[in-house]
Formats: sequence, C-alpha cells, structure tokens
Amino acid sequence: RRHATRRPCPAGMNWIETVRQCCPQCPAGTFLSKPCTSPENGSECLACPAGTFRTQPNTLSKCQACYECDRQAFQSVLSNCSATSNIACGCEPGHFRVCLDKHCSEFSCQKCQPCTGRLIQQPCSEAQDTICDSSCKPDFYSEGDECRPCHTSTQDTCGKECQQVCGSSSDQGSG
Amino acid sequence: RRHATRRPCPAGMNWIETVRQCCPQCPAGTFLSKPCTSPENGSECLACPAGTFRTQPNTLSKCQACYECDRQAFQSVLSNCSATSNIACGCEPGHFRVCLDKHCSEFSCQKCQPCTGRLIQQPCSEAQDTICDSSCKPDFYSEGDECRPCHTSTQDTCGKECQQVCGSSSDQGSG
Amino acid sequence: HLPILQWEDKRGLAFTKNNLSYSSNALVIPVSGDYYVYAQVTFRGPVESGHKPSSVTEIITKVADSYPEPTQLLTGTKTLSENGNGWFQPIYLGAVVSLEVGDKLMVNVSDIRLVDYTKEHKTFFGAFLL
Amino acid sequence: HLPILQWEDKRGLAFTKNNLSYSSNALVIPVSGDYYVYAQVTFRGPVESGHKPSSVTEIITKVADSYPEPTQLLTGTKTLSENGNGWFQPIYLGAVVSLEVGDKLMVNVSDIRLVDYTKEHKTFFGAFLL
Amino acid sequence: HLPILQWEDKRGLAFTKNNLSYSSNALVIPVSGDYYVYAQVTFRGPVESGHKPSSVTEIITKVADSYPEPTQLLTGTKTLSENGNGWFQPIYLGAVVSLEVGDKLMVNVSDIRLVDYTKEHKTFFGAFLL
Repeated sequence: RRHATRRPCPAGMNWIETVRQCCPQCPAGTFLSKPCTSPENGSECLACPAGTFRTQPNTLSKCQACYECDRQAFQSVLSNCSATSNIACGCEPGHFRVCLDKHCSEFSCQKCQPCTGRLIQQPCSEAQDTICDSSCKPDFYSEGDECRPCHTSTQDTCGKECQQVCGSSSDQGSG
Repeated sequence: RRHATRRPCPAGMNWIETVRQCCPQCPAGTFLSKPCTSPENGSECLACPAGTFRTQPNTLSKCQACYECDRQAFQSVLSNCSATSNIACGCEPGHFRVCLDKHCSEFSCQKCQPCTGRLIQQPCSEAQDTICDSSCKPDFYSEGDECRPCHTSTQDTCGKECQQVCGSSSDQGSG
Repeated sequence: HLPILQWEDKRGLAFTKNNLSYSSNALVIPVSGDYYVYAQVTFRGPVESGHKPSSVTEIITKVADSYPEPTQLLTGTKTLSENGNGWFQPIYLGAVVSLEVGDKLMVNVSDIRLVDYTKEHKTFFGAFLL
Repeated sequence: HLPILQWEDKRGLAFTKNNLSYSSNALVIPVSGDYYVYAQVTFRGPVESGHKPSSVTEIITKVADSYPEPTQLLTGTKTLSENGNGWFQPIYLGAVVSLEVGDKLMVNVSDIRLVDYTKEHKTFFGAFLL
Repeated sequence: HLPILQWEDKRGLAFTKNNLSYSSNALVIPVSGDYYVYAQVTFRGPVESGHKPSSVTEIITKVADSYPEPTQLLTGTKTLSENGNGWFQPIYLGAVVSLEVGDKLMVNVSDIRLVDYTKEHKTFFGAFLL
C-alpha cells in the first residue's frame, strides 16, 4: 500500500483516510455526510440534526450532542443549543453559582442568602452570593449571627444587646 | 436462513433459539438441561444444584446463585435458600434494620439502644430501634441526654436537676 | 422495581451496530454469546433541600423471555457522606456475562432525580460481543 | 501479603470457558497473550463497633512460575470518610495486561472482613483474551 | 484546557503493540474502528495545607485532524468530603468509542498536583480495538 504522505492538506481542507485525499471542510453547523471524490469538487455536508452542533468547520461524520441544563439543580438556560453552538446554562433567579473547579465547567446553583435584618451590601448575582452588612438594620438587634426585629423581643428574651438597640423592652416590646 | 417467527409460544412454553421451536418450561426449582426435540415431547429439566434456586417456571440453562446473609454485620438467616426461594435475612436479636434505600434491598443491622435509666416506651424490633421514655425512671436524674442513678451522685456532682429528683444528696448519696 | 434509565442511541458519541439494537430503554442482544457489558452513571445532588439520600445504587439488569423476573447482573452501591452542598458521585460497572439472543439489558438506579443526564460523557452504557 | 479472595466459578452468573480455569483462588491463564482483566469488590462496614478502617484497598495480582513474588497489576485504594453508621464502597478495576501461559491471577483486599460477599452481582472478577 | 497527563509506554507493565503508538502524551489510533478505551487515575491529597480541593475530575479526550477542538469522550467527576487529613480517590473510566485513524487519545485531570503517579498499578490508561 503506497503510504501517501498524510499531511498537510491546504488550508480549509482535511485529509480523508477513506478516500485517501484532501477534501474541503464542511462549515460550522454541518457534518461531512459524503467525502469529495476529488479535491477539486466539494464534500457533501449536511446540517447537524436537532440536538447536535458543530462550532467549527470540520470533516467529521457526526455532530456533537448538545449538553442539557440541570433543571433539578436550579440551572436555567442562558442560550439554547443551536447548530453552531452548545447550550449555555446559568442559575435560576435567587440562586448563585458554586463552581466545582477552577474552570467552572461544573457548577451547582445555591439559594442566595436573604440577609434578614441586615442591609444588603452587594445583591446576589450569577457569580456570587448576596453580601450582607455585618451590622443589623435599625430596629433589629443581633442574637448569635442572626438579626432579630425589636418588636418580637419580649421582657425575658431581650438580653443586653437587645436592650442597647431596642431601648428598654417595656416601652418597645409587646411583652 | 428461514427466520421462524420467534414468538409467541403457547402458555407454559418458551421459544428456544438453539432448536428454533417452543419447548415446555421447566418447573420452579429446576433448570433446562436439554431442550425438547419437538414441542410435543418434554424438555429435560434438572433440579437446581445446592446453593442455587429458581422461583419461577423457566427455560434457563442455569439456576440463580443464592444470596448470603451478612453475619459480620449482625444479619441472621430468617429462612434458608431452597431450590425455589432465595435466602431471607434479618437482624440478630438486639439489633434493628437500618434500610439503605426505600426498598430496603440493602440494610445494615444496628445495635438497639439500651434506654438506661428510662422506661421503654416501645421495645426494639426488626424494623425499629427501642423507643425510650423521654423522662428518667424513678431514682434516676437527667444529666444532658442521659439518665443517671441517684445512688451514684455525690455532694458536688449533684446539680439542681439531681437534687430535685434525688432529694438532698446527703441522705441519699454515698458521698 | 427500581426506575429504568432512558438512553440516546444515535446522536453525538452514541451508536449501535452489528445488530445490537436499542428499543424501549434496553439494549437487545442479537446473537447468543459472552458480552462485556458496562455502564457509568454520574449521580449528583442535592436536588431539593431536605431530600438527603443516604446512598446511590446503579444496577445492570437482564430481562429474558425465558424468565418472568429481571436478573441483576452487576450492582454498584455507594453510601453518601456529603454534607448538604453540591456533590457528584460516578459509579462504573463492567463485566463479562453470558447472554442469549433476545435478552434485554437495562440500567436501573435508586433515584432517577439524582442522575446527571446533562453531558453524554458523564453517564453512558454499552456492550460488546467477545 | 494481603488476604486473597475466594470465588465461585460455576454457580449462578459465574462461569469459566476456553480453558481459562479457576483453582485455589486464582484464574489460571491457558495461553499467552493480552487479556483485559477486571474485578469489582464491594466493601461494607462497620463490622464490629470500634473497628473503624480508614481505607479499603483492592489489588489484582499475578503470580508466575518465572518469579517468586506476586506482581501487583491493578490497585484501587480509597480512604473512608463515613462516620460510623453503615457504609458501602465499591471499587472497580480493569485494564489490559500481558500474561504468559500458567500465570495465576488473584484478588487481594486490605481487610477480608469488610468484603460484601452476600450477592454475586456486587463483587466479581474476570478476564478475557483480546 | 485541563492539564494533560504524561504516560510511561515501555517500562514495567506498560506496552504498545499492533501499531497503537504513544507520542506527545497521546495514544495514536492506527486504524479506524471501535475501541474500548479506559483509564484509571488515583488522586490523593492534601498536597499543601491550605489547598483543599472540593472535587477531582478525570476526562478522556480525543483530538482529531478533522476538528480544531478536543472532544470529551468520558468524564469522571467526584466531590471530596475528606476532612483535611490524607485521602485517596481512584476514578476508573471505560467505554467503546468510534475512532478514526490518526485520532489522538489523552487523559486530562482537574489538578495535576493531586495525581498519584508513584505506582504504575494505581494510575493507568489504555485502549484496544474490538
């Protein structure tokens, strides 16, 4: 078997082993359904079937299967799969991305924290959880790492911290 | 190759590919050692060898291997494997089942809790741990989530709770 | 019985050939013989908060005309010790089994909501005749 | 050496053919060549309380007349982070190795008490000539 | 892209034959067909104290002249719940894929510092034509 040197083909063409010659690449969004009979005439290319795609010119016999967004893990579709691009997934509103690795190729969507009783320093975004103010909002007193509204405090639950913020509980609380 | 229609065979008979005809099923507890030469005459069936079983009529060439109970994980044999039924496993006395999944096809046997110092509300069973009374037995005082006997309390270990239950420790305790 | 997974058999990396066909969630054996059968399922969670599974299980089962009950061929069971935030757990199974023409191979899982179906290279199933 | 597992070679799903035989805990290679060798061991615990293993290990080894010591072909080692109550951990190994006629293949484990031997589809071992 | 592992292809248990060659970190496919491709990577940690990875990933990828981007064939991703002290985590992957002559197969990992390269029987990679 004369071993034709495999490469290189001119730009825009790839070596096709089955016909042992260079053939023109099929454009993105299509795949090679039938190789060219000679480098001069064209390759037969067909559109990627639904649910598959090719982002680049190619001489492949199949297109790549689209990914799916993980709806059960609160992912949302940022852009649908097309013949030339894979699906893009993000997080549903009220969730932010927790990357599994540096490249964030895998991520889960976690509920944004609500900052009850605190001012929001930075709202929740696709990339990051809400950042709450460290101190409590007015009329809220801090209890452990929570901020509780003064009006819910009663005589015996209103500790030192609470009294400082909510004044003496008698004139404030419903107690 | 004349492709004889595969199915369906009359009730009680299965299609046997090697002889390309329907043959009578072997009864539960046996397997098909030699297929029938014609649908009219019988299939040769042999009893499942020790350690194997078949719960249903069949035309299989082998019987299924019996499971074993997990003695090291405190499982016990409820019923032995027979030619027509797999082994059934439960938990040794003093242990209860912790199911690994909804179907409890996998379970581990955990030691029943002893309810020291408490009355037993519901004894330990195959399916459930002992349920202890929430309050301590008479002459026992509660310490954290344990119930301790009064006679073991001493002057300085008998806290508020202990004194309430055991009376002042001097006349009770050995202290 | 445990839920049965559905599979893509044509698009992307998936394919069937040599008469090994895929129909109603099962690979159908075209010729009797010994096959190396394999499957990987990537499980991931949590799905809903509060739903804290203690384990995940993947089973490759065989259904044959010659027997009314499915036969479990290969099983992978793993307890989970993840603490609530996102977790991933792949289970791979593979072995040689003797199969008859017409036998159907399927993959069952303990909880279908925990299966990561988003990428074809994370969850896959196949067989080849030796 | 680590304990060697014993195997069922006839009943249920187990079988040997093409002169690949099983004797004294080992698969005996009938003809030299490249084999795909595989094994899965499902480990489970705890067995006795207090016995808290920190890891489990499965090794496929080869013993040959040509060498007095066993050769480790494939190894799967996993640390355990389970916290006391019941745990399951399958380890699957498989690869192509070059073997000589008469070579013996065995499976060793770190602790035989942790091996789940109760169901044939959870712990298995095999090889086939390419 | 994720880091690509380098492999030993001659010494010890490693070998290549039937024109399946290894060059610049890749197995090079000599003839088009269906191959069973497999790899195990044993990950271990922690490497430096503070560096607490939340997961490990192993991916078998294909690079072909016919396409400018690598294709992910098989992926194993596992989150880690080990709590700081030494941990081991093997990930095995294997499946049948259709390959063309000249295709290159490689193994990528999420973090090369976590790969246990110390023993050839713990981390391995291979393929055979069906």
